[in-house]
Amino acid sequence: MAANNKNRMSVSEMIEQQKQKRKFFNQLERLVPSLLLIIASISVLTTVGIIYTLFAESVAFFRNVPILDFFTGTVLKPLSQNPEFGVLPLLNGTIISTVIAMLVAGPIGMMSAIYLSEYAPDNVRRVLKPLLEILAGVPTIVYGFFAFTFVTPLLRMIFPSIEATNILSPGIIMGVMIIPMIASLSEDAMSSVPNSMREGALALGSTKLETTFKVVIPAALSGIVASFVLGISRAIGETMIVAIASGSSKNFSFDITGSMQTMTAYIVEVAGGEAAAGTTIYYSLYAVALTLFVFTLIMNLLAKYISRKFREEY
Amino acid sequence: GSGDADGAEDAGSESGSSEELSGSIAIDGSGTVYPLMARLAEDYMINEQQEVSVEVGRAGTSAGFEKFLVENGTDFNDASREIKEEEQTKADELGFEVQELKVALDGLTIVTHPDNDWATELTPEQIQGIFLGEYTQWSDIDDSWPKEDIKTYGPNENHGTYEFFYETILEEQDLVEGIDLQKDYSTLVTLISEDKNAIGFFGFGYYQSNQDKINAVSIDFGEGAVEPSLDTIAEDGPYADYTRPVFTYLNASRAQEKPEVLDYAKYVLENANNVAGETGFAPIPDEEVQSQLEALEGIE
Amino acid sequence: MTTKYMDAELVGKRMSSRVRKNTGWKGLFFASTLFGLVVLAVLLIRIFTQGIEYINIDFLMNHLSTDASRAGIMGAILGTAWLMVVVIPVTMVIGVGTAIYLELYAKKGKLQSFIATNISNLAGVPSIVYGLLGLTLFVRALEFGNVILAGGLTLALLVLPIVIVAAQEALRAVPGNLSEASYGMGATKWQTVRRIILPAALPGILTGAILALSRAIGETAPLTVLGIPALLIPFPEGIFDTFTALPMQIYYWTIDASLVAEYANLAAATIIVLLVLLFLLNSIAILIRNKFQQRY
Amino acid sequence: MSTVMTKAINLKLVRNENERSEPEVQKEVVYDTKGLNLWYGETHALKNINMDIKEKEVTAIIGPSGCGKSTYLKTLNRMVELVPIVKTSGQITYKGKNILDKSFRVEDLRTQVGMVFQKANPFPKSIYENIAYGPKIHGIKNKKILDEIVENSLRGAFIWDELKDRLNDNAYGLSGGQQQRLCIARCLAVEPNVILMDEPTSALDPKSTLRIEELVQELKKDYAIVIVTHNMQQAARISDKTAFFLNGEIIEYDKTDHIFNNPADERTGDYISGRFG
Amino acid sequence: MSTVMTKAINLKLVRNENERSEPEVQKEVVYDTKGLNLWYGETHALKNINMDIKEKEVTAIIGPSGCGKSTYLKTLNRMVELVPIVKTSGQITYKGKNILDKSFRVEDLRTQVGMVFQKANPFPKSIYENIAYGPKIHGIKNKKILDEIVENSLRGAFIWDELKDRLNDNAYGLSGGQQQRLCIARCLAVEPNVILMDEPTSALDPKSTLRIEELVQELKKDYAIVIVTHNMQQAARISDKTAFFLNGEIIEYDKTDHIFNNPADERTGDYISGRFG
Ligand SMILES: Nc1ncnc2c1ncn2[C@@H]1O[C@H](COP(=O)(O)OP(=O)(O)OP(=O)(O)O)[C@@H](O)[C@H]1O
Ligand SMILES: Nc1ncnc2c1ncn2[C@@H]1O[C@H](COP(=O)(O)OP(=O)(O)OP(=O)(O)O)[C@@H](O)[C@H]1O
Ligand SMILES: [Mg+2]
Ligand SMILES: [Mg+2]
Repeated sequence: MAANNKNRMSVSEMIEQQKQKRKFFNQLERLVPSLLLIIASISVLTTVGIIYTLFAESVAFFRNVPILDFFTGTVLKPLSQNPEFGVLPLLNGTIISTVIAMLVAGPIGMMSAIYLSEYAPDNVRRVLKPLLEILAGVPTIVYGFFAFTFVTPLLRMIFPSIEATNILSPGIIMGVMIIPMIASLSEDAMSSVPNSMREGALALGSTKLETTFKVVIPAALSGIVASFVLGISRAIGETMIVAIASGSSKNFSFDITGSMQTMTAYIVEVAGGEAAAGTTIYYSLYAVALTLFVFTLIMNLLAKYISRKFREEY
Repeated sequence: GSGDADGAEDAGSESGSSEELSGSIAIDGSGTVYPLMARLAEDYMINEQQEVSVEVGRAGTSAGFEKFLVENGTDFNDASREIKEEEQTKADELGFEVQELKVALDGLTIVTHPDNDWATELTPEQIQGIFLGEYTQWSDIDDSWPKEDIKTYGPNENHGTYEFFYETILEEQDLVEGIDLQKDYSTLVTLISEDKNAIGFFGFGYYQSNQDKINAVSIDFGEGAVEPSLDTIAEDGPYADYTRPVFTYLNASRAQEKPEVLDYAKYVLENANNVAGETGFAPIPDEEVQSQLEALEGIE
Repeated sequence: MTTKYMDAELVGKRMSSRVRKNTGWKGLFFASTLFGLVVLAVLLIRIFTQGIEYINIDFLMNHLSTDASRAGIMGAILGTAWLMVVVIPVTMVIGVGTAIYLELYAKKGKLQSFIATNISNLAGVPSIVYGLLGLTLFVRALEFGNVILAGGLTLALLVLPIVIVAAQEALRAVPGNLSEASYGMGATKWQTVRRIILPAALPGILTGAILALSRAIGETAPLTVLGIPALLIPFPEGIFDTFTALPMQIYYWTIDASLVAEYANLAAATIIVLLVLLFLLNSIAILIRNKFQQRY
Repeated sequence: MSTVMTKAINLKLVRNENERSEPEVQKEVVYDTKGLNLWYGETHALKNINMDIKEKEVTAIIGPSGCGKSTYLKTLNRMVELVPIVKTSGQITYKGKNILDKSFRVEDLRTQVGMVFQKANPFPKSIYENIAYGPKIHGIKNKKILDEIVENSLRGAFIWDELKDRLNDNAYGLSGGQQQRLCIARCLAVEPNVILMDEPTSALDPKSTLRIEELVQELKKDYAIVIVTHNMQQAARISDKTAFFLNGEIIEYDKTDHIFNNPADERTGDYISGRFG
Repeated sequence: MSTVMTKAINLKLVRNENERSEPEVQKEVVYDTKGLNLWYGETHALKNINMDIKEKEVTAIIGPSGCGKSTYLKTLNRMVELVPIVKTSGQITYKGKNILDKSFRVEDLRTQVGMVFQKANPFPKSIYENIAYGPKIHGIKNKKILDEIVENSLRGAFIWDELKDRLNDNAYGLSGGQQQRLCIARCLAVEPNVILMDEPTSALDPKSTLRIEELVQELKKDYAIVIVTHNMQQAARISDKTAFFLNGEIIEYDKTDHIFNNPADERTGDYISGRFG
């Protein structure tokens, strides 16, 4: 084919010629991996930054407040004349709100995932899934506003004794916020179960329900559990909803109709409040943040561990 | 017209509005003072100096001082208390001359649920009794009052209001266990407006904005019950015992360099009394305004 | 296989109840899916009925004010826009760069899995913690103050994991046979990455970037700790100006509703603006996903 | 020249002819397809298919890729409905009832018609649970009966001896050929009448292929078997009848030796001789 | 009986033999593989491969799935290195240089050795850009020269007439056969010396297959061609030499007619006659 342009140099000759010029670029290219590595290490630096910040200031805190008191204290009165820095009220608030959120998001998210992955016709899924994902995209401040101005009054109609700020309403709304996360991740896990597996079960005369519960869910279990753990981690870290709708009482109680403060809400309160840098209360912010960070870190590692360890091989 | 800025400097300023100034002014500090300061800042920018930008934050009195007492810090710090010794020391170290400006008076208001038709008048002793936990039921105060548990509310320790309540009204005795202390006033107002046995306290401004939802308790300081109002919470008024001044602190060293800062300081003093009422504060006496203005003249 | 264990009649009888059970559960599953949507609908209706009448040209264009009848949110809109001016380039460069490194350059080994684990953990760090990082690092240590640059960098770090993960997935989705073809032509690695893999992954990367952006736009918690002024009347004009942003304005108005009741309505109106903005962004993302995504 | 290949095929056909010459008993028609058309959206994938399938016979379906073999097979147990855009017309009667009728319960049909897929698809469970799955969902709970079923099914699939000591191992640990026989065993466990096989050996090595082919010969004594294969030699070796599909049509359907030796249609011959496909 | 198939193969072989009988010119060896071993981690995928490949010849590689055909092909342009766990020993000289040597720049090798894959893999770009890609990355920027290259390459792949009016269309809009020829054209654009083809027709319909086969016959005049195929008839039809791989070893490598008519090894015969695989 090169025969019909005798008057021109052949392409391979041209390429050979260009090769000399490209030597320079080849040199440059060697730098690419290092350059990219530098960029990639920014995320590591971020982690280092977070850990350093939290640790450095927490150390100052624990110089004033014994670690044991912090982790076993049931009274949190940071600004009082005789300040007490027990983190348990905050942990309690965080755990209770998370449990409420997961009681809402777990079953509903899971069942939505089943519907979307196993039952919904394609066109329905294409509409419903993005719609559901809008829920995850609603800014949490909006949820906070909604929980405070709408859900709480609504709950009051059912439980008249409920307080204007309570942990129940933000808990429920946090659950709503997490539904799409669980639905979406579980749906992904279930959708990635190969169809051949479903076909195998259906071909034996299983109903869809049986196929789902006996074959698909067991096969997708690791992904589903991981989605739950991530949901929990999200609930633990959620800030604005509880900051607005759950008030700031630092009660150590289990009354979900009452006001409680979570770790995140405490951080917002103290950071936006009167605490002056250098005071114990200011440092307490970082001690709480460190606790929060460790909590979510454990959750995330757990999620990762679960999805790796229990991944079904198929 | 930023080109006029140079001219403004040597012209000095007798009445702040005559010269066109530019630049920016940063204010932070107390959330209690914030409504007043925000209002003043806004009026200043609209009516006096369009080219000057004023930003008002409300990090809180102490956090505000943190931002105030650093190189390139804020120009003003609002405070619902006086500057503390260590803060003053820090200012000295930095070489800042700090000028205290008293801008208004805030009356601490005791509030109840609108349906509460019994506890409309209380004495300071009874209030202490309630908030120290000596009375647990209304009937402990007066036999004719309902035999129901009193529920106490207030802003939490974050607020200067709490500090004042604790230091002045409770004379540094510990508050009753189980009092519901909230961070946000909106929460507090809602809580009290929905609890028939509620009694709480906060600044007069928050009562004024929510008169339809809550009642104010009249206080009997020994000469008959006094209802808190803009008139009664004046410096020598009958409600004075429950009244405290609020301040803004000026970095006077900065004001020497930035004419707009000085100009704004004057504006605040001259106009605070005009808008105080709308934002829930009582004015301070004119003489005091004048003497503070004179002190400012010294800065130049 | 001579023994008959399966009693056809019995199986048939049980089948009816099994099929019915299937139908019943299906209804439940469907109802669950609708639950979230119903809440969403209620939320939207609630906010729209409260806020829609406050939305007009003045509200959108005016400066902020303590006077509810004059207050406008242009400053907050511009603040949010300026934040994006910082967030977009920072996240795109770092996010895509990191993803390229991890997917295409890094040797599968300790370093690579360390960085990957690190990123997935970062994705789970609560946003408020990023706020503390931003406060300590950008506002205080680097002395930026509470300016757009500090806020933007904080948000950029916050959404970085989202962009990285999305970009990684997009890069991974580019079929290996495309790069094989490119290598087969004698292309170098970088040429293959730049001319074949990146263009093919671009729709996926953009989708992820837009989703990350909308996350950044709606984030409030990290900003609450940065010390954003509650009243800021002038419009921000550059990344070294102080600022307010839409979610912060919503937050301040919500908690100040006890001062001026109308603030609650302004908050609702601002929420509508924010939601419309997010809706537009997400529509663009979906459009990109549906229209430009190459089917291999 | 070309001796090897010719010999190989001869061998098979001889054997097939031997079988044909057995006294032919009248076999019952299990499936009767009449005027079946099927569309995937706009794609007309099956065109006017007419075909009957008899018990105790192996029916092979051959044809080039994309001609509709799998589609037809999946229509026989209505698995094709899992693709939402599918439309059908015509009828398929299974034991006298039209299964394409919407009122016909697919679960019943699939209980009676087993299917084995191209790629073995065991469940990610133990070997035991794989086999017991079918009986369990159909209501058999008795552990002893289940044990028996598992054993019998594995025996039926010629794999009992290999697996009897590792019944609790995960099925994914098995080799491809073992997995495929496991899937056949799983299918036997619910005692179907018909077994549909879609290229069951195409992913397997020669040895495993041989075992499956032997198994098919064995199973044919009890079941009607329909097998899709791309391997002509395999069709020739194991089937009684062969249908040749092309572009969604049946070009020819006849006894296997006819198809391989005297194809009525030129295209059948071309395909078998490897001239295309 | 079995006449159709026998005839078909004979036909091909006759043609092949005719070609062989042309006066044989001494052809240059392009690739010389000596004692090549390759491991994927622990898997020993190629075992002591010795094979030379000559210019202006078509060399076919056949063998059952997993025997190492693709692996060997990818070793010839070192594409196999994209799998990180690969280890090699032995040597492959290309035009006298050992390409397995780490100092040998793979980009140069791959520029001179084109590759066509089983599944057509055009870039998601316009037809023009697909062809121009190779020349461009090698530094040719001149629009006029590129235009010429595009035309010549498409002509070379017998597809210019079909595509000349839609050069700016996305390549994904082409049919499978067109895509495959486009990929061949793309490979011609950098004027390689050798073209490696890995089952280039296995995803194609008979007609497209035929066109590609004709094209291979045409290209062979200028290039050395190595083609992996699972289709014995195809190997017989188009190749000059055939290598039979089994489990990573070369069982037999010889002239194609030898392999098909007089295989030296029994397994070769078995494989060709379809007894396994
Ligand atoms: N899910 C589907 N959606 C749309 N078209 C499909 C679908 N499945 C198959 N087809 C089309 O239907 C036709 C028949 O496909 P089928 O899978 O039955 O072929 P086949 O004969 O089994 O081929 P192979 O030998 O490759 O398995 C093909 O043209 C195919 O493209
Ligand atoms: N990326 C890889 N990693 C590990 N093992 C591999 C990899 N690719 C191939 N192998 C193994 O190497 C052996 C040879 O594979 P190769 O792909 O070369 O076979 P092939 O002859 O081309 O088969 P086919 O006809 O199926 O394409 C197989 O055992 C295969 O499992
Ligand atoms: Mg098929
Ligand atoms: Mg291969």
